[in-house]
Amino acid sequence: MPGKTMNEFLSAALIVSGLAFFIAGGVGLLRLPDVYSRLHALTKADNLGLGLLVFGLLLSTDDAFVAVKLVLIWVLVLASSAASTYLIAQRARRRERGVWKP
Amino acid sequence: METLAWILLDTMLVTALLALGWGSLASKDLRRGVVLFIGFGLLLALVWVRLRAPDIALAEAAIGAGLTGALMLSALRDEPGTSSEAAGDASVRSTPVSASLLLTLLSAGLAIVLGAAFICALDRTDPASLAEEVFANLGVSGVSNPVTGVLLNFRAYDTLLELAVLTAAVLGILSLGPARSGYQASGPMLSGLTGWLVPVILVVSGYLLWVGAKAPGGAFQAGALLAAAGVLLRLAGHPSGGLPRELALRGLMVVGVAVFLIIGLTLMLVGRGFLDYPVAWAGSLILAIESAATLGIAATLIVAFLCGDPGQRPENHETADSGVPLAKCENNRRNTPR
Amino acid sequence: MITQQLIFGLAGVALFSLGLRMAFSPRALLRRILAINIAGAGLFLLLVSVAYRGREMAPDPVPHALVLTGIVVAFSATSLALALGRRLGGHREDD
Amino acid sequence: MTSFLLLSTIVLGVSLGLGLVRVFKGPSIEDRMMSVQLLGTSGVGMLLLSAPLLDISSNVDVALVLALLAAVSVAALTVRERVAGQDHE
Repeated sequence: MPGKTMNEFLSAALIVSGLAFFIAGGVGLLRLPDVYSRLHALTKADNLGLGLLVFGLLLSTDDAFVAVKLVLIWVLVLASSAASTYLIAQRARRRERGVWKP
Repeated sequence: METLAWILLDTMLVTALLALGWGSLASKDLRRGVVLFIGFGLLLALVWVRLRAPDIALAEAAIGAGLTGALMLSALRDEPGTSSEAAGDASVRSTPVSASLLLTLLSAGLAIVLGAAFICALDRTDPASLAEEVFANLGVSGVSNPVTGVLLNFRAYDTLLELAVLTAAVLGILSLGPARSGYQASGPMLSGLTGWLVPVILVVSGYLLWVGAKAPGGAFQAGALLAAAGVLLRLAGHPSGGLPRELALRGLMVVGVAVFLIIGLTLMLVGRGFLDYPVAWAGSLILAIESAATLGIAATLIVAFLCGDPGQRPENHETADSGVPLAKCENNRRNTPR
Repeated sequence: MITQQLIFGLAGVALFSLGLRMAFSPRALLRRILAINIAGAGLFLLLVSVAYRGREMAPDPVPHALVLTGIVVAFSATSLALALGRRLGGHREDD
Repeated sequence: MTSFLLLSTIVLGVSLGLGLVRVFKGPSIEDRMMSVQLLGTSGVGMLLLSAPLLDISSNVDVALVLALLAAVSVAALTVRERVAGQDHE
């Protein structure tokens, strides 16, 4: 079945690109100089990394209910990440955390 | 090759777990300790999944991510001397070197005993273990998830007592006085998120309760998740985390134990043993007990998070009733004791 | 005996003794409560490792049921301890 | 397929490890908290991969619970205590 292998290949490609964003997010969190830029790195893993991973897994799942749960997980993480990065940035501003100057 | 990869993954998990556990206890700054502890709970949920214990992982995810972290962070505000960023264990007294050495030796000795017992337990390959009994009798338990079968049928008596312990602990908390003072109404971001997250949590909690009969889930997981919804409401500014007041709250707290007992005693009245379900009824009776237990567990866990009675604090915040404990906390922060 | 059981079980023993040692050290109350929780987590890890029977086989459900209720009870005990501590902190001012 | 999933899980573990270093380094509490967020998201990813890897479909439910409660700790850190006489209700 060529369709099946195509599907598997696409699924693997999506998962691998998702992983790349996870690693990028992790490295960014470690290397970037201040709180605000690190927050920016974090969202790459939350939004794109997990999103690509979810879509990769969607292609290889047969169960419609599991597929709905996968998408729901991504939407939840998106919303939580948006809210919590906002809250963290707000708190950092309130405490006057330093901004990196080149 | 694959075996090596598994061992690599397991070693990574264990290393991260031990590092977080050590870090949360060893760090000077108490805040740092609490945040590391939240990470520890997260890692623990991953470890449970790795050890094929999704039932436990669900409970750990709900309690570790939703309840313990929030509880510790709000308790942090009570600790003296933590209002500044770098504060740590302000009230540390020094112990004599000999006592601390003795304690270390004692803990190490206990660890060796425990480790030896563990190795012995692994070496014993008993064919007639409890696990085989559970799997052999699962057909007549009314559920197909073995953990739910153990909790609500084979060892239902234990679970009843566990719920009673839970209720007793929270009765203790209730009797200690009014709840914490609560939080300011949150900004648009958090209240917006809470507004649509709480209904989704309710649905997922109901799903976990329902699915517990045949897959990982059940009253403890559903109740803990439901309680997390209450915590979220509380953080967003709701004064009692969605709980009712007075009599309704008391009723909600004991409903799990009550329904459990009523079903158990009714079965005795009709001539069976205590909690000895008829096979045809077992599934429905277990679902009834679990539904009541979910509500009871959620209510008790929310009261545990509130750290006191939400009803005792009047709506009017200017009365002395709510003002006094807060003022005491403030005093505490200023003069470092001892 | 399975390697995984050994890895996770001994980690459980390590966490238990670490938590126990720290729980007895004279530090802030919250820290000692953290320590007890970590010791408890170590014991849970030990129990679940004993229950583990390989990647392909269903594990023993009895320790799982034990640990499951243990987690919920540990949380309520933790919050009772914190509530007592909060009360104690309030009373320290009185004497 | 199994070895691919296993390898991907290990890569996510590396991402989790990177986050872990920042949790320890800090320096501010905000840094630590956001790194715990990364631990959570990597953990959710690992759980999703573990469902086909260990062949336990309910691992997705564990990920769902973690995703639902991802914001609770951050909220608990950032909310401000209500002070008597300074109410917005």
